[in-house]
Amino acid sequence: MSHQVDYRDGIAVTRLTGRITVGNALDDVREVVEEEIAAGRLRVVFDLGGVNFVDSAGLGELVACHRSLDKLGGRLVLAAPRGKVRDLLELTRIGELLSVCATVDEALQRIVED
Amino acid sequence: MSHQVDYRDGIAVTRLTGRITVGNALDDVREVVEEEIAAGRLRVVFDLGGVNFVDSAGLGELVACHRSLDKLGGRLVLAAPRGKVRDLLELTRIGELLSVCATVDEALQRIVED
Amino acid sequence: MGREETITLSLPSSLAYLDAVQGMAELLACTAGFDEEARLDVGLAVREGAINAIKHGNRLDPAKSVCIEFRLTAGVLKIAIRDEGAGFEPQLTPDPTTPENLWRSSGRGLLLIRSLVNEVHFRRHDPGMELILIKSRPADGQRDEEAS
Amino acid sequence: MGREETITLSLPSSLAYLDAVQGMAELLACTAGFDEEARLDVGLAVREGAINAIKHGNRLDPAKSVCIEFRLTAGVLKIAIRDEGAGFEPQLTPDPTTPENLWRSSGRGLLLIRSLVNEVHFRRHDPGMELILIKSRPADGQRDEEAS
Ligand SMILES: Nc1ncnc2c1ncn2[C@@H]1O[C@H](COP(=O)(O)OP(=O)(O)O)[C@@H](O)[C@H]1O
Ligand SMILES: Nc1ncnc2c1ncn2[C@@H]1O[C@H](COP(=O)(O)OP(=O)(O)O)[C@@H](O)[C@H]1O
Repeated sequence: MSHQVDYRDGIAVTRLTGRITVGNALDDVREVVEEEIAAGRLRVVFDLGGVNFVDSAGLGELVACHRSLDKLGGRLVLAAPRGKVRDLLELTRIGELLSVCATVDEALQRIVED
Repeated sequence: MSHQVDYRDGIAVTRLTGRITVGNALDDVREVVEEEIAAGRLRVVFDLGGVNFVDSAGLGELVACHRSLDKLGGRLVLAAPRGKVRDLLELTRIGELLSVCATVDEALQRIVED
Repeated sequence: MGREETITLSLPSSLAYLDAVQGMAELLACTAGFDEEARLDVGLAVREGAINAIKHGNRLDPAKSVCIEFRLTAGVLKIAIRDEGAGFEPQLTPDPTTPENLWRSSGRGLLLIRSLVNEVHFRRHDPGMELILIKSRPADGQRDEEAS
Repeated sequence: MGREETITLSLPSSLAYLDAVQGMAELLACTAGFDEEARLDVGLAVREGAINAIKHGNRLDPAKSVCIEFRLTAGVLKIAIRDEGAGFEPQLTPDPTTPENLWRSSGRGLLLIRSLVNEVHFRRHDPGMELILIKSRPADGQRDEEAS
Protein backbone atom coordinates (compact mmCIF):
# COMPACT_ATOMS: atom_id res chain seq x y z
CA MET A 1 0.00 0.00 0.00
CA SER A 2 1.10 3.57 -0.59
CA HIS A 3 -0.45 6.89 0.36
CA GLN A 4 -0.31 10.54 -0.49
CA VAL A 5 -1.64 13.38 1.63
CA ASP A 6 -3.14 16.56 0.18
CA TYR A 7 -4.55 19.39 2.21
CA ARG A 8 -7.80 20.92 1.06
CA ASP A 9 -9.26 23.74 3.17
CA GLY A 10 -7.02 22.61 6.03
CA ILE A 11 -8.37 19.07 5.90
CA ALA A 12 -6.03 16.17 5.24
CA VAL A 13 -7.24 14.17 2.25
CA THR A 14 -5.18 11.00 2.14
CA ARG A 15 -5.30 8.96 -1.01
CA LEU A 16 -4.64 5.31 -0.18
CA THR A 17 -3.54 3.06 -3.01
CA GLY A 18 -3.26 -0.73 -3.22
CA ARG A 19 -4.23 -3.28 -0.61
CA ILE A 20 -5.17 -2.57 3.00
CA THR A 21 -4.48 -5.94 4.57
CA VAL A 22 -2.95 -7.53 7.63
CA GLY A 23 0.71 -6.51 7.88
CA ASN A 24 2.68 -3.35 7.13
CA ALA A 25 -0.18 -1.69 5.28
CA LEU A 26 -2.08 -1.37 8.55
CA ASP A 27 0.83 0.38 10.25
CA ASP A 28 1.01 2.82 7.35
CA VAL A 29 -2.68 3.69 7.66
CA ARG A 30 -2.30 4.08 11.41
CA GLU A 31 0.69 6.41 11.01
CA VAL A 32 -1.20 8.71 8.69
CA VAL A 33 -3.82 9.30 11.36
CA GLU A 34 -1.27 9.55 14.16
CA GLU A 35 0.62 12.25 12.30
CA GLU A 36 -2.55 14.20 11.75
CA ILE A 37 -3.46 13.93 15.42
CA ALA A 38 0.07 14.97 16.44
CA ALA A 39 -0.32 18.04 14.22
CA GLY A 40 -3.65 18.83 15.84
CA ARG A 41 -5.69 18.11 12.71
CA LEU A 42 -8.60 15.94 13.73
CA ARG A 43 -10.65 15.83 10.55
CA VAL A 44 -9.38 13.29 8.04
CA VAL A 45 -10.67 12.07 4.70
CA PHE A 46 -9.43 8.73 3.33
CA ASP A 47 -9.78 8.64 -0.44
CA LEU A 48 -10.21 4.90 -1.12
CA GLY A 49 -10.46 5.34 -4.90
CA GLY A 50 -7.16 3.54 -5.39
CA VAL A 51 -7.78 0.72 -2.93
CA ASN A 52 -8.55 -2.51 -4.74
CA PHE A 53 -8.59 -4.88 -1.80
CA VAL A 54 -9.25 -4.97 1.95
CA ASP A 55 -9.43 -7.88 4.36
CA SER A 56 -11.09 -7.95 7.79
CA ALA A 57 -7.93 -6.59 9.42
CA GLY A 58 -7.92 -3.68 6.98
CA LEU A 59 -11.56 -2.92 7.72
CA GLY A 60 -10.76 -3.10 11.43
CA GLU A 61 -7.92 -0.63 11.00
CA LEU A 62 -10.28 1.90 9.40
CA VAL A 63 -12.55 1.56 12.42
CA ALA A 64 -9.58 1.96 14.76
CA CYS A 65 -8.57 5.17 12.99
CA HIS A 66 -12.07 6.52 13.34
CA ARG A 67 -12.08 5.59 17.02
CA SER A 68 -8.81 7.44 17.68
CA LEU A 69 -10.09 10.59 16.02
CA ASP A 70 -13.56 10.36 17.56
CA LYS A 71 -12.09 10.09 21.06
CA LEU A 72 -10.48 13.49 20.55
CA GLY A 73 -13.60 15.02 19.04
CA GLY A 74 -12.37 14.47 15.48
CA ARG A 75 -13.71 12.50 12.57
CA LEU A 76 -12.79 10.15 9.73
CA VAL A 77 -14.77 10.12 6.50
CA LEU A 78 -14.22 7.56 3.76
CA ALA A 79 -14.51 8.60 0.13
CA ALA A 80 -14.90 6.83 -3.20
CA PRO A 81 -14.69 3.15 -2.21
CA ARG A 82 -14.94 0.88 -5.24
CA GLY A 83 -16.45 -2.55 -5.95
CA LYS A 84 -15.74 -5.15 -3.32
CA VAL A 85 -14.33 -2.59 -0.88
CA ARG A 86 -17.64 -0.72 -0.97
CA ASP A 87 -19.59 -3.98 -0.62
CA LEU A 88 -17.60 -4.99 2.44
CA LEU A 89 -18.09 -1.60 4.13
CA GLU A 90 -21.81 -2.15 3.68
CA LEU A 91 -21.82 -5.81 4.72
CA THR A 92 -19.98 -5.02 7.94
CA ARG A 93 -22.11 -1.88 8.52
CA ILE A 94 -18.94 0.14 9.02
CA GLY A 95 -20.61 2.63 6.73
CA GLU A 96 -23.10 3.33 9.52
CA LEU A 97 -20.32 4.13 11.99
CA LEU A 98 -18.22 6.48 9.91
CA SER A 99 -19.49 8.33 6.86
CA VAL A 100 -18.82 6.87 3.45
CA CYS A 101 -19.17 9.28 0.52
CA ALA A 102 -19.13 8.58 -3.20
CA THR A 103 -16.59 11.33 -3.94
CA VAL A 104 -13.85 13.26 -2.17
CA ASP A 105 -15.77 16.53 -2.69
CA GLU A 106 -18.81 15.08 -0.97
CA ALA A 107 -16.61 13.84 1.86
CA LEU A 108 -15.11 17.31 2.34
CA GLN A 109 -18.56 18.85 2.38
CA ARG A 110 -19.80 16.29 4.90
CA ILE A 111 -16.85 16.82 7.23
CA VAL A 112 -17.22 20.62 7.14
CA GLU A 113 -20.97 20.54 7.73
CA ASP A 114 -20.79 18.53 10.95
CA MET B 1 -3.61 -17.39 -26.19
CA SER B 2 -5.28 -15.59 -29.07
CA HIS B 3 -4.15 -14.92 -32.59
CA GLN B 4 -4.92 -12.72 -35.55
CA VAL B 5 -3.85 -13.35 -39.13
CA ASP B 6 -2.97 -10.54 -41.56
CA TYR B 7 -1.81 -11.09 -45.10
CA ARG B 8 1.05 -8.97 -46.34
CA ASP B 9 2.26 -9.55 -49.92
CA GLY B 10 0.49 -12.92 -49.84
CA ILE B 11 2.33 -14.00 -46.71
CA ALA B 12 0.40 -14.87 -43.57
CA VAL B 13 1.62 -12.77 -40.66
CA THR B 14 0.05 -14.22 -37.54
CA ARG B 15 0.18 -12.14 -34.42
CA LEU B 16 0.16 -14.44 -31.38
CA THR B 17 -0.85 -12.92 -28.06
CA GLY B 18 -0.58 -14.25 -24.52
CA ARG B 19 0.99 -17.50 -23.37
CA ILE B 20 2.15 -20.35 -25.60
CA THR B 21 2.13 -23.19 -23.11
CA VAL B 22 1.15 -26.83 -22.76
CA GLY B 23 -2.58 -27.21 -23.43
CA ASN B 24 -5.06 -25.57 -25.78
CA ALA B 25 -2.68 -22.82 -26.82
CA LEU B 26 -0.53 -25.36 -28.65
CA ASP B 27 -3.51 -26.65 -30.64
CA ASP B 28 -4.32 -23.09 -31.62
CA VAL B 29 -0.81 -22.48 -32.93
CA ARG B 30 -0.87 -25.79 -34.77
CA GLU B 31 -4.20 -24.95 -36.42
CA VAL B 32 -2.91 -21.66 -37.75
CA VAL B 33 -0.17 -23.47 -39.63
CA GLU B 34 -2.46 -26.29 -40.76
CA GLU B 35 -4.89 -23.80 -42.23
CA GLU B 36 -2.11 -22.07 -44.12
CA ILE B 37 -0.83 -25.37 -45.44
CA ALA B 38 -4.36 -26.41 -46.46
CA ALA B 39 -4.64 -23.14 -48.38
CA GLY B 40 -1.33 -23.80 -50.08
CA ARG B 41 0.50 -20.95 -48.36
CA LEU B 42 3.78 -22.30 -47.11
CA ARG B 43 5.51 -19.15 -45.89
CA VAL B 44 4.40 -18.07 -42.44
CA VAL B 45 5.53 -15.33 -40.09
CA PHE B 46 4.68 -15.56 -36.38
CA ASP B 47 4.70 -12.13 -34.79
CA LEU B 48 5.61 -12.91 -31.18
CA GLY B 49 5.46 -9.28 -30.05
CA GLY B 50 2.41 -10.02 -27.90
CA VAL B 51 3.67 -13.28 -26.40
CA ASN B 52 4.74 -12.80 -22.81
CA PHE B 53 5.41 -16.40 -21.88
CA VAL B 54 6.41 -19.75 -23.38
CA ASP B 55 7.26 -23.05 -21.75
CA SER B 56 9.24 -25.95 -23.26
CA ALA B 57 6.09 -27.36 -24.85
CA GLY B 58 5.41 -24.00 -26.50
CA LEU B 59 8.95 -23.83 -27.84
CA GLY B 60 8.55 -27.40 -29.12
CA GLU B 61 5.34 -26.44 -30.91
CA LEU B 62 7.13 -23.64 -32.76
CA VAL B 63 9.70 -26.18 -33.93
CA ALA B 64 6.93 -28.60 -34.95
CA CYS B 65 5.28 -25.86 -37.03
CA HIS B 66 8.57 -25.13 -38.74
CA ARG B 67 9.07 -28.84 -39.41
CA SER B 68 5.64 -29.19 -41.02
CA LEU B 69 6.27 -26.26 -43.33
CA ASP B 70 9.86 -27.22 -44.10
CA LYS B 71 8.79 -30.73 -45.15
CA LEU B 72 6.64 -29.16 -47.85
CA GLY B 73 9.33 -26.73 -48.92
CA GLY B 74 7.87 -23.90 -46.87
CA ARG B 75 9.19 -21.85 -44.02
CA LEU B 76 8.38 -20.34 -40.62
CA VAL B 77 10.03 -17.12 -39.49
CA LEU B 78 9.60 -15.71 -35.97
CA ALA B 79 9.40 -11.97 -35.47
CA ALA B 80 9.73 -9.60 -32.54
CA PRO B 81 10.16 -11.96 -29.57
CA ARG B 82 10.49 -10.07 -26.30
CA GLY B 83 12.43 -10.56 -23.07
CA LYS B 84 12.32 -14.07 -21.70
CA VAL B 85 10.81 -15.48 -24.90
CA ARG B 86 13.79 -14.17 -26.88
CA ASP B 87 16.22 -15.49 -24.25
CA LEU B 88 14.70 -18.96 -24.40
CA LEU B 89 14.84 -19.09 -28.21
CA GLU B 90 18.53 -18.34 -27.86
CA LEU B 91 19.19 -20.73 -25.00
CA THR B 92 17.57 -23.62 -26.85
CA ARG B 93 19.25 -22.59 -30.14
CA ILE B 94 15.87 -22.72 -31.86
CA GLY B 95 16.94 -19.40 -33.34
CA GLU B 96 19.55 -21.29 -35.38
CA LEU B 97 16.93 -23.63 -36.84
CA LEU B 98 14.31 -21.13 -37.90
CA SER B 99 14.98 -17.44 -38.46
CA VAL B 100 14.22 -15.02 -35.68
CA CYS B 101 13.93 -11.36 -36.69
CA ALA B 102 13.65 -8.27 -34.54
CA THR B 103 10.66 -6.89 -36.46
CA VAL B 104 7.84 -8.14 -38.68
CA ASP B 105 9.18 -6.11 -41.61
CA GLU B 106 12.54 -7.79 -41.32
CA ALA B 107 10.85 -11.17 -41.15
CA LEU B 108 8.91 -10.47 -44.34
CA GLN B 109 12.07 -9.38 -46.10
CA ARG B 110 13.90 -12.49 -44.90
CA ILE B 111 11.15 -14.83 -46.04
CA VAL B 112 10.95 -13.22 -49.49
CA GLU B 113 14.70 -13.24 -50.01
CA ASP B 114 15.11 -16.99 -49.46
CA MET C 1 -12.93 -32.80 -14.15
CA GLY C 2 -15.51 -35.53 -13.56
CA ARG C 3 -14.07 -37.03 -10.40
CA GLU C 4 -13.18 -35.13 -7.31
CA GLU C 5 -9.56 -34.03 -7.25
CA THR C 6 -7.77 -32.89 -4.13
CA ILE C 7 -4.93 -30.41 -3.87
CA THR C 8 -3.33 -30.09 -0.45
CA LEU C 9 -1.33 -27.17 0.85
CA SER C 10 0.44 -27.22 4.18
CA LEU C 11 2.22 -24.21 5.64
CA PRO C 12 3.84 -22.94 8.83
CA SER C 13 1.85 -20.56 11.05
CA SER C 14 3.15 -17.32 9.66
CA LEU C 15 1.12 -14.48 8.20
CA ALA C 16 3.92 -14.07 5.62
CA TYR C 17 2.28 -16.73 3.46
CA LEU C 18 -1.18 -15.18 3.32
CA ASP C 19 -0.73 -13.59 -0.09
CA ALA C 20 0.53 -16.88 -1.51
CA VAL C 21 -2.38 -18.79 0.04
CA GLN C 22 -4.90 -16.31 -1.30
CA GLY C 23 -3.27 -16.39 -4.73
CA MET C 24 -3.29 -20.18 -4.80
CA ALA C 25 -7.00 -20.24 -3.91
CA GLU C 26 -7.72 -17.78 -6.72
CA LEU C 27 -5.69 -19.82 -9.20
CA LEU C 28 -7.47 -23.04 -8.28
CA ALA C 29 -10.86 -21.32 -8.51
CA CYS C 30 -9.73 -20.28 -11.98
CA THR C 31 -8.78 -23.87 -12.83
CA ALA C 32 -12.22 -24.93 -11.60
CA GLY C 33 -13.77 -22.53 -14.09
CA PHE C 34 -15.09 -19.87 -11.71
CA ASP C 35 -15.54 -16.35 -13.03
CA GLU C 36 -13.42 -13.40 -11.93
CA GLU C 37 -15.75 -12.30 -9.12
CA ALA C 38 -16.16 -15.79 -7.65
CA ARG C 39 -12.40 -16.23 -7.82
CA LEU C 40 -11.76 -13.12 -5.77
CA ASP C 41 -14.46 -14.18 -3.29
CA VAL C 42 -12.84 -17.57 -2.82
CA GLY C 43 -9.42 -15.94 -2.43
CA LEU C 44 -10.60 -13.57 0.29
CA ALA C 45 -12.59 -16.28 2.11
CA VAL C 46 -9.57 -18.59 2.19
CA ARG C 47 -7.35 -15.71 3.29
CA GLU C 48 -9.65 -14.94 6.22
CA GLY C 49 -9.88 -18.61 7.17
CA ALA C 50 -6.10 -18.93 7.03
CA ILE C 51 -5.59 -15.78 9.15
CA ASN C 52 -7.84 -17.28 11.86
CA ALA C 53 -6.12 -20.67 11.71
CA ILE C 54 -2.67 -19.07 11.97
CA LYS C 55 -3.54 -16.41 14.56
CA HIS C 56 -6.32 -17.79 16.74
CA GLY C 57 -5.83 -21.51 16.14
CA ASN C 58 -2.06 -21.96 16.11
CA ARG C 59 -1.33 -18.66 17.89
CA LEU C 60 1.46 -17.93 15.43
CA ASP C 61 3.45 -20.92 16.72
CA PRO C 62 5.79 -21.68 13.79
CA ALA C 63 6.05 -25.31 14.89
CA LYS C 64 2.35 -25.75 14.18
CA SER C 65 1.07 -25.91 10.64
CA VAL C 66 -2.08 -25.06 8.79
CA CYS C 67 -3.40 -27.51 6.24
CA ILE C 68 -5.63 -26.38 3.41
CA GLU C 69 -7.37 -28.93 1.22
CA PHE C 70 -8.98 -27.88 -2.04
CA ARG C 71 -11.43 -30.38 -3.49
CA LEU C 72 -12.57 -29.69 -7.03
CA THR C 73 -15.55 -31.28 -8.72
CA ALA C 74 -17.59 -30.02 -11.61
CA GLY C 75 -18.93 -26.63 -10.57
CA VAL C 76 -18.09 -26.92 -6.86
CA LEU C 77 -15.00 -26.02 -4.89
CA LYS C 78 -14.78 -27.38 -1.34
CA ILE C 79 -12.04 -26.00 0.84
CA ALA C 80 -11.07 -27.31 4.26
CA ILE C 81 -8.78 -25.20 6.44
CA ARG C 82 -7.44 -26.97 9.49
CA ASP C 83 -5.26 -25.81 12.36
CA GLU C 84 -3.77 -27.50 15.44
CA GLY C 85 -5.33 -25.17 17.99
CA ALA C 86 -7.90 -25.53 20.77
CA GLY C 87 -10.86 -24.76 18.55
CA PHE C 88 -13.83 -22.51 19.34
CA GLU C 89 -17.61 -22.35 19.25
CA PRO C 90 -18.60 -20.27 16.23
CA GLN C 91 -22.09 -19.54 17.55
CA LEU C 92 -20.55 -17.90 20.62
CA THR C 93 -18.59 -15.31 18.62
CA PRO C 94 -20.10 -11.83 18.93
CA ASP C 95 -22.05 -10.28 16.05
CA PRO C 96 -19.74 -7.55 14.71
CA THR C 97 -22.62 -5.52 13.28
CA THR C 98 -24.34 -4.56 16.56
CA PRO C 99 -23.93 -0.89 17.55
CA GLU C 100 -21.46 -1.69 20.39
CA ASN C 101 -19.37 -4.12 18.37
CA LEU C 102 -19.21 -1.82 15.35
CA TRP C 103 -16.51 0.13 17.23
CA ARG C 104 -14.27 -2.91 17.59
CA SER C 105 -11.27 -3.23 15.30
CA SER C 106 -11.61 -7.00 14.97
CA GLY C 107 -14.24 -9.72 14.81
CA ARG C 108 -15.30 -9.42 11.17
CA GLY C 109 -13.52 -12.38 9.60
CA LEU C 110 -16.30 -14.95 9.94
CA LEU C 111 -18.88 -12.45 8.71
CA LEU C 112 -16.80 -11.88 5.58
CA ILE C 113 -16.28 -15.59 5.02
CA ARG C 114 -20.01 -16.33 5.34
CA SER C 115 -20.85 -13.66 2.79
CA LEU C 116 -18.23 -14.81 0.27
CA VAL C 117 -19.05 -18.50 -0.11
CA ASN C 118 -22.26 -20.52 -0.33
CA GLU C 119 -21.80 -22.67 2.75
CA VAL C 120 -19.55 -22.63 5.80
CA HIS C 121 -19.21 -25.60 8.15
CA PHE C 122 -17.20 -25.95 11.32
CA ARG C 123 -15.76 -29.17 12.67
CA ARG C 124 -13.90 -29.56 15.95
CA HIS C 125 -11.10 -32.07 16.08
CA ASP C 126 -8.90 -33.06 19.01
CA PRO C 127 -6.93 -30.92 18.69
CA GLY C 128 -7.63 -28.50 15.88
CA MET C 129 -10.43 -26.61 14.24
CA GLU C 130 -11.56 -27.29 10.69
CA LEU C 131 -13.40 -24.76 8.62
CA ILE C 132 -15.11 -26.04 5.50
CA LEU C 133 -16.03 -23.60 2.75
CA ILE C 134 -18.21 -24.55 -0.18
CA LYS C 135 -18.43 -22.36 -3.25
CA SER C 136 -20.56 -23.37 -6.24
CA ARG C 137 -20.50 -21.84 -9.66
CA PRO C 138 -23.79 -19.92 -10.06
CA ALA C 139 -24.47 -21.59 -13.42
CA ASP C 140 -24.17 -25.10 -12.02
CA GLY C 141 -25.58 -24.78 -8.52
CA GLN C 142 -28.00 -22.45 -6.83
CA ARG C 143 -27.74 -18.77 -7.63
CA ASP C 144 -25.75 -16.60 -5.25
CA GLU C 145 -28.72 -14.56 -4.09
CA GLU C 146 -30.62 -17.65 -3.04
CA ALA C 147 -27.69 -19.10 -1.16
CA SER C 148 -26.65 -16.24 1.06
CA MET D 1 12.67 -15.56 8.08
CA GLY D 2 15.65 -16.79 10.07
CA ARG D 3 14.74 -20.46 10.31
CA GLU D 4 13.88 -22.66 7.38
CA GLU D 5 10.16 -22.83 6.72
CA THR D 6 8.54 -25.49 4.56
CA ILE D 7 5.40 -25.17 2.48
CA THR D 8 4.12 -28.37 0.95
CA LEU D 9 1.82 -28.70 -2.03
CA SER D 10 0.41 -32.00 -3.19
CA LEU D 11 -1.64 -32.41 -6.34
CA PRO D 12 -3.11 -35.05 -8.65
CA SER D 13 -1.30 -35.82 -11.90
CA SER D 14 -3.20 -33.48 -14.16
CA LEU D 15 -1.77 -30.71 -16.32
CA ALA D 16 -4.83 -28.65 -15.37
CA TYR D 17 -3.03 -27.49 -12.22
CA LEU D 18 0.13 -26.23 -13.91
CA ASP D 19 -0.87 -22.57 -13.90
CA ALA D 20 -1.77 -22.78 -10.21
CA VAL D 21 1.54 -24.50 -9.41
CA GLN D 22 3.51 -21.93 -11.35
CA GLY D 23 1.58 -19.10 -9.72
CA MET D 24 2.17 -20.52 -6.25
CA ALA D 25 5.90 -20.80 -6.94
CA GLU D 26 5.98 -17.17 -8.07
CA LEU D 27 4.03 -16.03 -5.02
CA LEU D 28 6.36 -17.87 -2.64
CA ALA D 29 9.41 -16.48 -4.44
CA CYS D 30 7.82 -13.08 -3.83
CA THR D 31 7.32 -13.87 -0.15
CA ALA D 32 11.00 -14.89 -0.03
CA GLY D 33 11.93 -11.45 -1.32
CA PHE D 34 13.07 -12.38 -4.85
CA ASP D 35 12.86 -9.72 -7.53
CA GLU D 36 10.44 -9.87 -10.47
CA GLU D 37 12.84 -11.63 -12.84
CA ALA D 38 13.90 -14.28 -10.33
CA ARG D 39 10.24 -14.85 -9.49
CA LEU D 40 9.36 -15.59 -13.08
CA ASP D 41 12.41 -17.85 -13.41
CA VAL D 42 11.37 -19.85 -10.36
CA GLY D 43 7.81 -20.08 -11.66
CA LEU D 44 8.87 -21.44 -15.04
CA ALA D 45 11.41 -23.87 -13.53
CA VAL D 46 8.79 -25.30 -11.17
CA ARG D 47 6.28 -25.48 -14.03
CA GLU D 48 8.71 -27.50 -16.13
CA GLY D 49 9.57 -29.77 -13.22
CA ALA D 50 5.90 -30.35 -12.52
CA ILE D 51 5.13 -31.10 -16.18
CA ASN D 52 7.83 -33.80 -16.14
CA ALA D 53 6.63 -35.26 -12.85
CA ILE D 54 3.01 -35.38 -14.08
CA LYS D 55 3.72 -36.56 -17.62
CA HIS D 56 6.89 -38.67 -17.55
CA GLY D 57 6.91 -39.65 -13.88
CA ASN D 58 3.27 -40.37 -13.08
CA ARG D 59 2.22 -40.81 -16.73
CA LEU D 60 -0.88 -38.69 -16.12
CA ASP D 61 -2.27 -41.33 -13.74
CA PRO D 62 -4.75 -39.33 -11.62
CA ALA D 63 -4.35 -41.80 -8.75
CA LYS D 64 -0.71 -40.77 -8.42
CA SER D 65 0.24 -37.44 -6.95
CA VAL D 66 3.03 -34.96 -7.28
CA CYS D 67 4.45 -33.40 -4.14
CA ILE D 68 6.20 -30.06 -4.22
CA GLU D 69 8.07 -28.82 -1.18
CA PHE D 70 9.20 -25.21 -0.95
CA ARG D 71 11.84 -24.52 1.66
CA LEU D 72 12.52 -20.87 2.39
CA THR D 73 15.51 -19.52 4.24
CA ALA D 74 17.05 -16.07 4.06
CA GLY D 75 17.96 -15.49 0.45
CA VAL D 76 17.53 -19.08 -0.74
CA LEU D 77 14.54 -20.99 -2.05
CA LYS D 78 14.91 -24.78 -2.27
CA ILE D 79 12.20 -26.62 -4.13
CA ALA D 80 11.78 -30.39 -4.25
CA ILE D 81 9.43 -31.86 -6.84
CA ARG D 82 8.66 -35.53 -6.35
CA ASP D 83 6.61 -38.01 -8.36
CA GLU D 84 5.69 -41.69 -7.94
CA GLY D 85 7.14 -42.86 -11.26
CA ALA D 86 9.99 -45.14 -12.32
CA GLY D 87 12.58 -42.37 -12.41
CA PHE D 88 15.24 -41.77 -15.05
CA GLU D 89 18.93 -41.05 -15.51
CA PRO D 90 19.30 -37.32 -16.26
CA GLN D 91 22.76 -37.72 -17.80
CA LEU D 92 21.29 -40.09 -20.40
CA THR D 93 18.78 -37.57 -21.75
CA PRO D 94 19.78 -36.26 -25.18
CA ASP D 95 21.18 -32.74 -25.58
CA PRO D 96 18.37 -30.80 -27.29
CA THR D 97 20.77 -28.28 -28.84
CA THR D 98 22.62 -30.62 -31.21
CA PRO D 99 21.78 -30.12 -34.92
CA GLU D 100 19.74 -33.38 -35.12
CA ASN D 101 17.84 -32.82 -31.87
CA LEU D 102 17.06 -29.20 -32.72
CA TRP D 103 14.28 -30.53 -34.98
CA ARG D 104 12.56 -32.39 -32.16
CA SER D 105 9.45 -30.88 -30.65
CA SER D 106 10.30 -32.02 -27.11
CA GLY D 107 13.28 -32.55 -24.84
CA ARG D 108 13.93 -28.97 -23.73
CA GLY D 109 12.47 -29.00 -20.21
CA LEU D 110 15.62 -29.88 -18.29
CA LEU D 111 17.67 -27.40 -20.33
CA LEU D 112 15.23 -24.65 -19.35
CA ILE D 113 15.23 -25.68 -15.70
CA ARG D 114 19.02 -25.69 -15.53
CA SER D 115 19.20 -22.21 -16.99
CA LEU D 116 16.56 -20.77 -14.65
CA VAL D 117 17.87 -21.74 -11.23
CA ASN D 118 21.31 -21.86 -9.63
CA GLU D 119 21.49 -25.58 -8.90
CA VAL D 120 19.57 -28.67 -9.97
CA HIS D 121 19.92 -32.01 -8.20
CA PHE D 122 18.27 -35.33 -8.98
CA ARG D 123 17.49 -38.03 -6.46
CA ARG D 124 16.04 -41.44 -7.28
CA HIS D 125 13.66 -42.99 -4.78
CA ASP D 126 11.93 -46.34 -4.87
CA PRO D 127 9.63 -45.51 -6.49
CA GLY D 128 9.70 -41.91 -7.59
CA MET D 129 12.00 -39.26 -8.91
CA GLU D 130 12.90 -36.14 -6.96
CA LEU D 131 14.11 -32.98 -8.59
CA ILE D 132 15.68 -30.39 -6.31
CA LEU D 133 15.95 -26.81 -7.49
CA ILE D 134 17.96 -24.20 -5.64
CA LYS D 135 17.56 -20.52 -6.38
CA SER D 136 19.50 -17.89 -4.45
CA ARG D 137 18.89 -14.20 -4.43
CA PRO D 138 21.81 -12.61 -6.29
CA ALA D 139 22.41 -10.12 -3.46
CA ASP D 140 22.76 -12.84 -0.86
CA GLY D 141 24.42 -15.65 -2.74
CA GLN D 142 26.60 -15.93 -5.79
CA ARG D 143 25.72 -13.84 -8.83
CA ASP D 144 23.66 -15.45 -11.58
CA GLU D 145 26.39 -15.27 -14.19
CA GLU D 146 28.85 -17.13 -11.99
CA ALA D 147 26.40 -19.86 -11.14
CA SER D 148 25.16 -20.93 -14.54
N1 LIG E 1 -9.37 -21.24 13.88
C1 LIG E 1 -9.76 -20.69 15.03
N2 LIG E 1 -9.33 -21.18 16.23
C2 LIG E 1 -9.71 -20.62 17.39
N3 LIG E 1 -10.53 -19.56 17.48
C3 LIG E 1 -10.99 -19.01 16.33
C4 LIG E 1 -10.63 -19.54 15.07
N4 LIG E 1 -11.24 -18.81 14.11
C5 LIG E 1 -11.94 -17.86 14.76
N5 LIG E 1 -11.81 -17.98 16.11
C6 LIG E 1 -12.46 -17.15 17.16
O1 LIG E 1 -13.55 -16.48 16.58
C7 LIG E 1 -13.42 -15.07 16.77
C8 LIG E 1 -14.01 -14.32 15.58
O2 LIG E 1 -13.20 -14.54 14.44
P1 LIG E 1 -13.30 -13.53 13.22
O3 LIG E 1 -14.73 -13.29 12.94
O4 LIG E 1 -12.49 -14.09 12.13
O5 LIG E 1 -12.69 -12.17 13.75
P2 LIG E 1 -11.22 -11.81 14.28
O6 LIG E 1 -10.30 -12.85 13.76
O7 LIG E 1 -10.96 -10.47 13.72
O8 LIG E 1 -11.32 -11.82 15.79
C9 LIG E 1 -11.94 -14.84 16.95
O9 LIG E 1 -11.68 -13.69 17.70
C10 LIG E 1 -11.55 -16.10 17.71
O10 LIG E 1 -11.81 -15.97 19.08
N1 LIG F 1 10.11 -36.98 -13.54
C1 LIG F 1 10.52 -37.74 -14.57
N2 LIG F 1 10.30 -39.09 -14.56
C2 LIG F 1 10.71 -39.86 -15.58
N3 LIG F 1 11.36 -39.39 -16.66
C3 LIG F 1 11.63 -38.07 -16.73
C4 LIG F 1 11.23 -37.18 -15.71
N4 LIG F 1 11.62 -35.94 -16.05
C5 LIG F 1 12.24 -36.06 -17.24
N5 LIG F 1 12.24 -37.34 -17.66
C6 LIG F 1 12.88 -37.87 -18.89
O1 LIG F 1 13.80 -36.92 -19.37
C7 LIG F 1 13.48 -36.54 -20.71
C8 LIG F 1 13.81 -35.09 -20.96
O2 LIG F 1 12.97 -34.27 -20.24
P1 LIG F 1 12.80 -32.77 -20.65
O3 LIG F 1 14.12 -32.18 -20.90
O4 LIG F 1 11.95 -32.10 -19.61
O5 LIG F 1 12.03 -32.79 -22.04
P2 LIG F 1 10.57 -33.34 -22.43
O6 LIG F 1 9.78 -33.42 -21.18
O7 LIG F 1 10.06 -32.35 -23.40
O8 LIG F 1 10.83 -34.68 -23.06
C9 LIG F 1 12.00 -36.87 -20.85
O9 LIG F 1 11.62 -37.11 -22.18
C10 LIG F 1 11.86 -38.10 -19.98
O10 LIG F 1 12.24 -39.25 -20.69
